This record gives sequence, structure tokens and C-alpha cells, in this order.
Amino acid sequence: MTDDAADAPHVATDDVARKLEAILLIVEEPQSLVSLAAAVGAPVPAVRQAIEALVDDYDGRAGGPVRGFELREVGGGWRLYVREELDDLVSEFVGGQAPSRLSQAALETLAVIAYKQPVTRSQVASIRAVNVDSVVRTLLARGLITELFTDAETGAINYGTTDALLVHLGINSLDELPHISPLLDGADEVAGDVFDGGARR
Amino acid sequence: MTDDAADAPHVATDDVARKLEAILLIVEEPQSLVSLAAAVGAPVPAVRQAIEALVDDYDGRAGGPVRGFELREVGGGWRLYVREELDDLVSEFVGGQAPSRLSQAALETLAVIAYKQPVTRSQVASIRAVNVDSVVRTLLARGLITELFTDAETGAINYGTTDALLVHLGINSLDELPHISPLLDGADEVAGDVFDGGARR
Amino acid sequence: MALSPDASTASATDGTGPEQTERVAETVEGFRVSLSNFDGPFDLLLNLISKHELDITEVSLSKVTDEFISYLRQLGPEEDLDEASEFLVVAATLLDMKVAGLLPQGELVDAESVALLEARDLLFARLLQYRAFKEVSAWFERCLRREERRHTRSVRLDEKYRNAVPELAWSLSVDDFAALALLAMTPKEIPHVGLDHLHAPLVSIREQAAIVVTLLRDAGTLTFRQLIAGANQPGVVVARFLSVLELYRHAALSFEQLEPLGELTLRWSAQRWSDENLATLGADYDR
Repeated sequence: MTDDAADAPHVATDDVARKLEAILLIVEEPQSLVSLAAAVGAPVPAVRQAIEALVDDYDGRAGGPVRGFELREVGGGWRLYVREELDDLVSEFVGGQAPSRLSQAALETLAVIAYKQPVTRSQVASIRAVNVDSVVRTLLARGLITELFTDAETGAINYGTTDALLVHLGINSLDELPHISPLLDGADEVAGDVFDGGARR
Repeated sequence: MTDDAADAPHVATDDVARKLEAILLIVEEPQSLVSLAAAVGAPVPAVRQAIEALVDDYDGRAGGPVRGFELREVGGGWRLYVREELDDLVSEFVGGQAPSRLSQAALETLAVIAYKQPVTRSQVASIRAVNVDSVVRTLLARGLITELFTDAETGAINYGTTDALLVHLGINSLDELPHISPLLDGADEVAGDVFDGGARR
Repeated sequence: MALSPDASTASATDGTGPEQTERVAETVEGFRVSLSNFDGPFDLLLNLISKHELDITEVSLSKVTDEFISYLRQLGPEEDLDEASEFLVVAATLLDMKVAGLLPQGELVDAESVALLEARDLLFARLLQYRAFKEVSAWFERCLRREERRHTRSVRLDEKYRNAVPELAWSLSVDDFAALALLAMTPKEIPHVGLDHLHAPLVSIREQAAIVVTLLRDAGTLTFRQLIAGANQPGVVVARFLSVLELYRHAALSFEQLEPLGELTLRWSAQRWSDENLATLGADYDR
């Protein structure tokens, strides 16, 4: 399709964009640029350019109308979403039950795991000062956290967050978590001390 | 394309079209004009006009690029499809995915369905204590479960497992599933027990 | 650290039991503090601290501690043991802090008092850390709520592409599958009591629970005093008490206490008890 060297950039972008649209229509998960590049057989920079063009296009910045959908980068990849202002319309159409929300305890546990991963259950418990077993189980069942590895010495399972969590938060990577380091300076040390000192069982 | 703001009919069509795009992005089944009209709160003729405009638009006859998807009428309803000439690309993409494994959540849901069939999605959800909609969709797409029948009273779909599951498990019939009593003595009671039990933490 | 309260009345829709919070919140009304987001003893502590409009100082801390302990005393016999026990660990923590605070700062002579002060600093740091995570959890909630309203495209793959999907990688035997079903349908995690505040697990709770079960099942009714008669190690007494808590969670016994700090009477009330429960009861403590 990119035979014509003269207007190659435009044609190429259009062609890549069209292929991307086809792929994006059928995927169930956010797709990274690399995976998209492999799918459409184009170099990553060309894909990035085409994605950017599509974002602008759908947002009405390319001369066309604002589309009812948009292209968002979440959880490490790109995916088609209903445009935010039309979410209510779509909610009404699909009906459905109110989503079951996480309890405050689950939210706090999730926050601890997100910031301190990889982290064991007892480490989380020592920070949260409560038993977190059932909460961890809920978070696992929802696919928001996952078992990363088992400590060879203690046999304790280390937990971390999943890409699904990023999607649920609407962010692209853990770097986008709010910065809380001022509050947590020395927190590792503290958690460690608490763990070593008092958390034996 | 509809840069001309003074052109009221066009603006209205744009608005209806945008809403249609939002609905079309998330539907699984083709939608009739009547259902679409109800969804976007516009009269059927306006919806028909907007749909026609979208068809032209996606096909590149409205000044924009040819899209990777197209709007087609199938069986009396409208739905988004991958543009036909990109079918091979999509097939290749789908085929190039790593042989997939079911997630732990999917496997557990499948196990629950296998032992408790026929069972509705909300029954499974209450046993698993999480929303299982997307997992059920995955299992359906994988052909591991199927819709058995719709409850006449509640309208809830009852699911069961397929022969494909038996093949994976290397058994000839569901009777060969190992007995996991006492949990399964009396399905209703069990559901209740599990439900109550799950909360006792 | 703290006991998680028995969630026997907690909502079943969410394993984390929102009602659990409510129940505890009710208990706390006597404190006359604003408890908008009450979520456990540490929260209560923070609320108390903020009520006194002071940073965490020795003065405010001892005041808070006194208030906390006096509230604990008020917990009548009608209160759930679970609710009361929820506070016990915090009370102990506070007492530690208070003791540390009362130590004359200039006369740090023995290692023990230094250790106490360090422990206090540690507890402060932990409170702050706890608060940090609590605060950031609000951001999580905001994001999750915003995103749960969003709709992404997620439709079944068209039939014509489905043939191209690679074969499912399947590694489960039929027995694995059955085990998975059991796992999925059994709430098998054992509620356990944190022993963080104990220095060493000297006594097996499982063994002590077995003794408690035997004694109580035979006698039907026993006071806690009778139950620990002859136990001269504090560890054994503690373990028996904890096993009483655990058995209460299993609805194996009920208890009665007519006045605060009065005689605790235990009654075997198990509808269906299997000694298999014992096998799992102490599993967390005796390693």
C-alpha cells in the first residue's frame, strides 16, 4: 500500500490507521504499541503516529465530527471507549445492576499493595493493623491483585497489582499513582521493623 | 464534513450519529432502527438518516478516510463489523496470539458452572462473590459453556458446560466428574451455605 | 495486629463486609466524637487525636489513652466479645505508648526504656503510615468510581475469526478440576487472630482449643476461670482465651458476662461440630 513514495506518509498513516481500527474493534484488552505494530505489520513509530492521528480524529480535531467513541491509553495499551459524555446514555441502554463497590478496608488494602508491592499478606496486615485475609481474597477474585511469587525462605506469597487494576483506575502505569513518598519516608523501614519486631507468628 | 454550523439538520444528525456510535460500540447483537431510536431518544427517520450518513462516512464517502470498520445491516439490525478486506489481518492477529490459558478466575467460574449447572450468572456471581460477566463471556466465546435455557419467570439465562469441556478433561460425561460432597448435597442448600459461609470472615 | 471482628452478620455480597464497619461504629457512639469514616480501632484513635486538636504528643496521647480505656471499661456484658476484642489490641498498644510517654526523658539509663521509646516512635510512624494509605485510598476510590462508569468495547469475537483462535492451553486433570471447584465453592480460609502483639508463639492454640473443646463439651457450661484452672503459664491462658474467640467464631460456644470484668461463663452450643475444625483452627499459630 505504500508504493507511492510521493504521498507515502499520508497514505501510509491512513492505511495503518485503518488496520488499527480493525484490530481495536475486536480486542478485549488494551493493546500496547508493540503488539499493535506486530498486528498491522508497521514499525512502532508509524503506529504511534497513526494512533495519535486517530485520537485527534475521533476527538473531532481532524476536520471530522466528534465521534461517539474515543481511543484511550489505559493499563499499558490502547482501547476503544465510549466517549465520556455518552456514558450515561449507554448505561441507560445496557441497564444492568450497580457495580459492587469495594469496601473501605479493601480500598486501603489495595492502596498498600499498590505502593508496597511485592508485599506479603502479613506485611499488609502489619500496616493496616487488621486481618486482611478476606480482603486479599476479594481483591484476588476481582483480578485487581495477583500472586507474584512465593518467598523461598518463608513460603509467604508476595502480592502485586495487575494491569486490570490500572484499567479500572483509568491510568496507564503505576507511575501515575499519586505521590505519597513524603508520608512514607522510612515506611519500608517501619514496616520492616514492625514486621520483624512484632509480627512473628 | 459538517463544518457548517448554520446547517441545523446536519448538526442534529451529527448529534444522533454520535449517540449511535456510542451504542453501536458496545452492543453484541445487531440493533433494529426502533431499538436504536429508543436508545438515543430520536425519531426513527432521524436515526435512519444518521445511520445512512454513518455508513457513508465509514466507507469514506463523506470526505474522511475509509475506516477499518463498517456499519452493516444484518438480520434486520445494525452492528459494527470489521471491514471485510481486513478480515485476513484480523484472523492473522487472532491466530498469532499465544495459546491462551484461562485465568484462575475463569477456571474457577467454569468449575462452579460445571458442578452446579444449570446455573445463572447471578448464582455463579453470588458463589464467587464477584461479578462474573466478562468471565462468562470468555467461557462462552471459548465454547466451554453454553446457554441452556432462559428461565420463564425471571428471564435469567441458565448456563451449562459443553462437550468441549469434557474433551479437555478427558471424560465422557459429567457423571465422571469426581464427587465433591458434602458441598454438593442439595444444590440450593449448598448455594446458601456457601453464600453465608463466604461472609463469615 | 487487631482481631478482625466476626463478620457473622456482615453482608454476603462483599466478603469484606461493610456491615462489619457499621456494627463497630455503633459500639463507638459513646465516644461522642465525629466518626464519619469509622473503620476500626486505628481510625478511632486518629479521630480521638484529632478531636483533641493536638499533634500526637505525650499529653494528648495519655488523655486519648485514658478516654479509650475508660470506654473499654464501659463495654458491658451485652457487648459482643468480638467487638470488645477488636479494641483490646489497640488498648494494649496505647498503654505501651502511654508508658513510654511517662518515662522521664532525661534519664534513659536502661536499654529497656530506650526500647520502649523506640517502640513508641515506631507506633507513631505506623499511625502516620496508616493514615497515608487511608488518605490515598480516597484517590483509588475516586478513580475506580469514575472508571466504573466508563464503557469499553468488549464484544464476543465474531464466529468467522473464532476458528483462528489458538487452541486453549489446558493442563488441568479432572481431579485438578474437581479440586478447583471445591476451592471455588468453599469459603475455606480460616479467620485468624493476629498474634503480632505476642512475642513468641509459645503455645499451640490448636492444642489449647482441643482442650477447651473437650472440657467444655463434657461440662456443657464452664466459667473461663474454671477453664484455665491449673494453667500456670500466661501463654496457655492467652491461648485458651484465643481459642475461645476462635470457637465463638465457629459458633461452637456462647458466653455470658453479667457485669464488666465479671465472671465469664462459657457454654458449649455447637449445632454441628466436627473435630476436623480443630485441625485447621490453630494452623496459623503454631508454626
